Amino acid sequence: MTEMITALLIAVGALFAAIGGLGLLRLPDVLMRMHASTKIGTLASSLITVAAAVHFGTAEVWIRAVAIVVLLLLTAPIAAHMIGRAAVTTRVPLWRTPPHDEVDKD
Amino acid sequence: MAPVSDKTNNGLIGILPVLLAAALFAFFAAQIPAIAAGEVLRWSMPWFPSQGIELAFLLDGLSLTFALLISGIGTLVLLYSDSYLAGHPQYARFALFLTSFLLAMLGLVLADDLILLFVFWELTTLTSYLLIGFSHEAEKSRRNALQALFVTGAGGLAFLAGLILMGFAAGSTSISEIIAADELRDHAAYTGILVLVFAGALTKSAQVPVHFWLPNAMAAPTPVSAFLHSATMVKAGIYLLARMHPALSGTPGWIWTLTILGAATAVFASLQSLRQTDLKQALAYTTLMALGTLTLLLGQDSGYAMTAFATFLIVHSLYKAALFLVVGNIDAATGTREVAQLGGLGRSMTLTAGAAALAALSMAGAPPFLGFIGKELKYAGALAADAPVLVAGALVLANALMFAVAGVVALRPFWLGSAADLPRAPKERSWRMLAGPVVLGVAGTLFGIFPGPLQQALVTPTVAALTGDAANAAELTLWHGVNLPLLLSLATFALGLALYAGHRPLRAGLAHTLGMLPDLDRGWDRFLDGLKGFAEWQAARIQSGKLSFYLAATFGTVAGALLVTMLARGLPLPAFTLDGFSWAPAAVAALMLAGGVLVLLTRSRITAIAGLGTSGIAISLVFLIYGAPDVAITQLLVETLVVVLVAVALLKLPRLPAPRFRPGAAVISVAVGASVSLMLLSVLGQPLDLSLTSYFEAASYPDAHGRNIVNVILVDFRAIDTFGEIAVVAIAALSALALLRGTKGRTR
Amino acid sequence: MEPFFAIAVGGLAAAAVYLMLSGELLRYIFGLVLLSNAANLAIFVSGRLTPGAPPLIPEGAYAPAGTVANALPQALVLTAIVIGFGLFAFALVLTFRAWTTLGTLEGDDMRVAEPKVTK
Amino acid sequence: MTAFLDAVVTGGLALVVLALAMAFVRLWRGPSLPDRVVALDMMTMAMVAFGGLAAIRFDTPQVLDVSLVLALVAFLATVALARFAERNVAGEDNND
Amino acid sequence: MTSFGLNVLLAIAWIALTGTVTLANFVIGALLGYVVICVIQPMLGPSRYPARALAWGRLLPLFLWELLISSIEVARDILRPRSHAHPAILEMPLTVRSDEGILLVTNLISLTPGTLSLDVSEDRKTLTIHAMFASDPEALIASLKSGIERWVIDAVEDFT
Amino acid sequence: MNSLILSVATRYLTGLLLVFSIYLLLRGHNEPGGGFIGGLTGATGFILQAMANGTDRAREALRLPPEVLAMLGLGAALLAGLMSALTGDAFLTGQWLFLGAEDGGKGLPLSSVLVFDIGVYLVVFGAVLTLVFEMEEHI
Amino acid sequence: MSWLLVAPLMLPFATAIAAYLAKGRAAGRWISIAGSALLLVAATLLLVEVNAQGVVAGQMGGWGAPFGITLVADRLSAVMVLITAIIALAVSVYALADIDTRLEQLGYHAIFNVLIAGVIGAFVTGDLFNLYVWFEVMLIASFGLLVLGGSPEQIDGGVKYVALNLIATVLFLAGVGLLYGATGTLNMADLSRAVEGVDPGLLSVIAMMFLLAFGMKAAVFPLFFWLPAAYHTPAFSVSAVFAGLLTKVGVYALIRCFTLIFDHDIGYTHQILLWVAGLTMITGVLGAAAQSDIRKILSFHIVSQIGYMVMGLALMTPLALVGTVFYLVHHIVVKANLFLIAGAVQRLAGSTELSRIGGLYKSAPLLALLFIIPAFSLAGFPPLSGFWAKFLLVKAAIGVEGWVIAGVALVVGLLTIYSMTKIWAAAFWSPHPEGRDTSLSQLSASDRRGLLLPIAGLAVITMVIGMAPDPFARFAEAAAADLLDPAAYVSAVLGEEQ
Ligand code: NA
Ligand code: NA
Repeated sequence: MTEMITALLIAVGALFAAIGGLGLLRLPDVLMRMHASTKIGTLASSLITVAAAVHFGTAEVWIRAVAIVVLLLLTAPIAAHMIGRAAVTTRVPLWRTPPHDEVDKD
Repeated sequence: MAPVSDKTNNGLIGILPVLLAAALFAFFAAQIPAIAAGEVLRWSMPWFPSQGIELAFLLDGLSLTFALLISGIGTLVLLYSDSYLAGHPQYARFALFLTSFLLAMLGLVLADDLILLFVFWELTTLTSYLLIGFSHEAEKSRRNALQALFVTGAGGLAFLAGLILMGFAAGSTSISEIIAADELRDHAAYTGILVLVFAGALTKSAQVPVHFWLPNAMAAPTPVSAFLHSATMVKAGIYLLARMHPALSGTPGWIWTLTILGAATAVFASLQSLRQTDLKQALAYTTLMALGTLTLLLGQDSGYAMTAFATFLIVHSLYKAALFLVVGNIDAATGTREVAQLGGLGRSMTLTAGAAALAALSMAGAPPFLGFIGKELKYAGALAADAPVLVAGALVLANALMFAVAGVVALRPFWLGSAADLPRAPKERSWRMLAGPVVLGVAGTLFGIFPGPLQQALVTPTVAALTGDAANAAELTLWHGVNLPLLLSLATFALGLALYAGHRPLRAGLAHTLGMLPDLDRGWDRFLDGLKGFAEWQAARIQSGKLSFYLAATFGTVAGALLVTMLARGLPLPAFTLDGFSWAPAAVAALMLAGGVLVLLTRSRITAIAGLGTSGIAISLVFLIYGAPDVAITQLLVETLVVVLVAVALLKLPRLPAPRFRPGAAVISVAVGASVSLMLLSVLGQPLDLSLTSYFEAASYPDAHGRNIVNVILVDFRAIDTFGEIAVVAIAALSALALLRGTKGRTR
Repeated sequence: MEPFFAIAVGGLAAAAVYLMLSGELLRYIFGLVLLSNAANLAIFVSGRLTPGAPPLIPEGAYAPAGTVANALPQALVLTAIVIGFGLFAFALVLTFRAWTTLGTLEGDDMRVAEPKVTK
Repeated sequence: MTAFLDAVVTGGLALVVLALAMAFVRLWRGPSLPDRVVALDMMTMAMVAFGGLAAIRFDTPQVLDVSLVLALVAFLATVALARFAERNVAGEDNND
Repeated sequence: MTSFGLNVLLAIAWIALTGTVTLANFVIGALLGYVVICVIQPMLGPSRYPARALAWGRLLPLFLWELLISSIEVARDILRPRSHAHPAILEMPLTVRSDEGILLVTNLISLTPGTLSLDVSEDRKTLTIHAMFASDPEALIASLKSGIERWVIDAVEDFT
Repeated sequence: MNSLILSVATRYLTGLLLVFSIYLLLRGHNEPGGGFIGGLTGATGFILQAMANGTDRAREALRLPPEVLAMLGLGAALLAGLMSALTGDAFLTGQWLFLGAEDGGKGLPLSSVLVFDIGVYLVVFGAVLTLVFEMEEHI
Repeated sequence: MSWLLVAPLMLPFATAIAAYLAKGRAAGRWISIAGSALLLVAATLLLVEVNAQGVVAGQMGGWGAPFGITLVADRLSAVMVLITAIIALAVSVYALADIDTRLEQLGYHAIFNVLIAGVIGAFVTGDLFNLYVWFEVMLIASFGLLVLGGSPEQIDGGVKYVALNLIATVLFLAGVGLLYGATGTLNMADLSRAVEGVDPGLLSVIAMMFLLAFGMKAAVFPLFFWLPAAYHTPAFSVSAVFAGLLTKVGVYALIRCFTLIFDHDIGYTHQILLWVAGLTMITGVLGAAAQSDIRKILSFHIVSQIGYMVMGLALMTPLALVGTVFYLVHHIVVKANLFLIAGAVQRLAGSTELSRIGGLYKSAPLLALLFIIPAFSLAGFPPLSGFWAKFLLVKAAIGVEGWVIAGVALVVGLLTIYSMTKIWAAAFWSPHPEGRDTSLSQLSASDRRGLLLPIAGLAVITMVIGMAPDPFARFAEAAAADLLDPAAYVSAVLGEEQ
């Protein structure tokens, strides 16, 4: 049972990781790529970390795993905010000019 | 040089050195009876026993003669200087240098150890450097001082090599032991020793072609010249040849080298001397002539030649010192040393004139002066030589020229012409400046008339030291019947008179002829320029100031040295197999390389940082895969910090220049990379002794109470490494702080 | 796997040296980071590679269970990384200062201490 | 560890490495500065995942510590780089 | 951070006392410290620390769930041969006022399907958002306000 | 930089990182971690502070200048090494005190080795912060 | 016993920490002087002990060799430590007059003392990796001191110094790694036995790696660029201590490794060393001849003199090693002193550029005397220390019929005279071009003391060694014997009976 859950978590996580990587390649502009890395990347690594916790099952590993996940959840959006803001302020060309782009006026 | 102030002496500083020198003279004089009786006094104490070097001193006829000349003339010169340089602000140094010079010279002639001798030898070089450059604010003084130092220093170094070689050959550096053993002539290193010792002696004694520094040494104040030229410095080389005579002489190499060089120097110098119009320069060349003669005599072996050597050594010292001091008096009294301007000084400077006359006649070799005896002996020695015609011919010509020069330099200014055109009205000098010329002139006369005591006290013991037997000494006498030497003497006077009569036209001719010879003095300047030019050329090539060159040369050397060593010494390489190959680490390694290559190819700084980061992450994955979590974490933290710091710094730094392909750099870097790989492969082919690691694994928990073996190594087994490491980190921070706070920096 | 890493280390070193040879300080510094990494990896690989198995002693045991990775090179590499970081940090600050003081990052244009000889 | 889990882990590692590689391609290609920061961010995420898988593979939970530290410091690097990207208004690196 | 720092100190003291340096032990120490701080709260003066910590605990599952959903949505778009995205940069007025609240809102929005917080205006009244699927911007903003922002106000600001 | 989001997040992260770093330091003798890793992690928190709120705020929080902290750390490591002089052991010999040691456990370990590692922590922490703060302030 | 080894190493650290924490007040400089004085005491005690006992070894942390790190001093190490302490004290005193408050507040005393600690660490460690660590301590401190003050010259010189020295660092590190990979040990005594099991070809290549790394630190041809590029730029105290000590650590490391560990292929490695020695002497001395700034001249002469020391190692005979040891000691004292004098010249005459100075012979005869002693000692004039140093080496070369290298050594000595007299003529004999007052009386009494006391002290040492060379040479003989027969060293470190 533990092994099945571990395997499932790994499979989903690794798949998401690969998709995230692909998204980084495929998506047309930097902000859209960030959707891939921020969300999918965070999820993938969180899932695999939890898989490890399930696999070992000890309290110590669980606490470590939770710490990792919490940290990722806390920092990933902030990182995304920083990068996104930089992209906008430096006027990185965006795919399909957004209709309500109001940041650009300053 | 004119007196500097109206003081007439320098008080205690002036008189103390004189007393010291006089005391030394008295001391040595007191040794005469013992030495005359055939004793040899030796005193020694260990100095550098582990190298077999002793503070050993030897007093025999040869060294006593020199010691008396040095201390005696030294006394008179110091006394003279006290007045000559009265009130000079640097007189204390002058006296110090001159006294040191005197002591060094004494040490040189008394030393009974080759290395000790060399020590004093170099000390005379050094002190004479300071004396020649005494008028240090004049460019010419500085140049000439350097010239003397450099030329004699060069000879000195060759000499040192010769001494060391001699020490090896003889198994000792004790001079008396070497002479007693008398094995050098048969030693394989004999020729080498001879060449090197000659190089030292002949440069110091200013033999042609390394004579040019000596006339330039005239830049020194006149009393220094008197001392340097009469009894000291230049005689050091002569002394050395004489000292080594028993051990080295008699071979064709010795005989012909000294004979030819001595003859050439004597003739060349006397011709040059006649050509000079400056009294001091003229005298300087007569010194060369004397040195040539002495060298020539030392080339021979006969008792006559040795007696002639011993006698002429004394003769020359007496008259040369006297004449230099006379010239000093003339200069001080009239303000000029130009022959053409001088005349009729005899009336106002009677004592000087008298002393000059005595010295000049001795120099001219006229009877009844000691010079005459010396000359007769020279001819006798010449006739006993291996090449009598050459030796005698050279001597006759040289002596005749001396005769003429004596007339021009020492007689004419006093007794002919008038004092009309002089810059100052001549006036007799103080007693201090008269004592020297008078005492020396009179000594030359008295020893000529009564040569017996001199013979007994100094000449015979010197010949004994040179040949090992006092019986070899010839008799010193004014009249020894009509013989060939006497005839040669008469011929010398005749030729001399003719030369004197025609010295003006001769001068012009000489100037023309000698002018066609290569000017070695100017050659010296060219040598220095050349040296400097070559040095600059070389420095500009090597120390080019270009960082890219430095880097390329450094890495090039690294790659070259490693690859050449691999080829030359053979590097064992294991067969390359893919056993245990695993794709994950391979992929990670590829990522590591890809990161590196990205940095290489980009001109975007952020890409470069990202490439670095990638490479770092990949390496930390390698650490992770191979069981090194601590290292992996550290690598990650450091890599991150690198990225952070660079990102901060980049805010103000300029963009990267576009990368361009640099073939040279590519070759070097590939070579470095290849050598690293090869070495590592080779190392990995060797078995690894894991006993240290096993010990750490076993001791970590039981003895060091830690379960993380890496950490236990860091803070316990090898804690001192870690201590140094944190010192590096702390000082890096302090240094960076100082660099950032301590510099304002140009605002850009 | 070690021979493979031997070659990778050489490759990394080559890239690093090429960068350092540019004479431009930023590239030099980047090369320096890579070269330090290569040296660290060389030490690590020299101590032979053992997959997994960090040199830790499990609770209750007195020695590692079974074969673990060679701990000594790890400690050396750790020390070397830290030292390398210290040196790097200083070099970076110096680079920054070179720019603000000398106005260039091209090593060949820095001719204050060793001025061009003009004749 | 069973062969099944081992296979899953191996597959997972392959996918994570693939993600790393794709992120690296984005890093190489850019084109904008934030693009590269995003790519680097993604790489660190992938590495956290790699750490989790390695922990299972080698049966050493301590490897998770690497992931933990990575999660921490990656954020710092991203912040620093984003800040650089933002201040670098001149638009360097947008089109090399 | 006074209470927080105290809590940490207490946790460390616990570790030192027990002599077992493990994460579990640290957590025990921290929890103990938390209890202690709650007890001594009156002595420390007013603090929102106990309440805030509780709120964090409630929000965690929410974060995870939102993350999963948003990832699937983006993943779908990545895997589609042609993108269906309608990217746009939008401005959302903020009701939430506290620092912590704003932080939570922005983070949650970033982890929600197709939206990414870019910046908060200086007057803290507007949040700039990048949306991947913004064919109807007004509806999107309305749903964010009623969803995430409401939750955050409930979970965090009610305690302030 | 003035990002409100970062600034607020940093408030929590700094404390978190500091605790975590001390944890890493203390357990380093038995698990991955130790003075260097701990010190760097702790510094990370203050670097974030400096980036989010400026170095003034970060310095204020530190109270002592970081370079002084680094030198104090060096001093602590030196003292740890010298402790063995009291027992006549060689320099840097670990001095251990196990409080309440009993069967199966070594009790609470207090050691000069830990002091040494704390010195390492302080040096790394102080030095890294010195570097970052100074660079921030002079650029 | 082991505390005798620890004290000289840790005292400078303690001094550094105390001086740094006291910065901003005058206390720093006095702490530094007091620390250096204590260091001198400690170093003397160590030397006395080593001289009585042969080799002193101590296992740090109580972990026996080869597992822990051994500190060990044989005669060479002990004398190097002592000479380091002497230079440290001299420079600390000199700093009173040379280092201004601004530099003190930037941490001069702390960095300086850590530099000294690094140097001493390199001399007393018996572990190769630990040697690397001390090299780095020394290096980073030298970086800091070199650019302290931050003038454009310093930054420029610093860039080249740093850029090139870091290469040596990485080489050294990689070399240690490779040697460990081949032998499994790091303890140098243990290595001397362990290398017997290594393939000689591989060992020669690794030896070459160390030759390159140490050669660069020692500034031999063609790896010396960093030295003349930088040594003329920092404060005079700093260039004096650099000139005296830093390259000598490289030489020391070469001597240690190439007598203890890499003596398996002398026909190859030491032949290379001999070539390196000759070329180093020549290029260095010619470089000096091309310069017109006192410190640049002196810097190139460091290079040239390093050649002599390497020459002794390359010849590898007992006498040659005696010469090398003697030369090391002599050179450190003399070269540091010349840089100190350059500082005094700068203070009095306003520059170190020869064309812009002069008049010192007339106005500052004491300084002139103090210059001429080390200058002529450097040139190898008797009866000063440099004469014996050169004498021993030339004698050693002639003893093995190394005519060419002996000739090179002598000719380079002559060219050294040329450079020294160039300085003498320009700075002392010739009048000052601007007629500036260059007398010592323009300095405050305390500055005069600060500048001249160390200079005079070091000059006295040169003279004492020159006048009474025997005890020094005997010591050097014993040191050389230790080096050529490392059995005592090995057994002292590994704690076995011979
Ligand atoms: Na360490
Ligand atoms: Na040096």
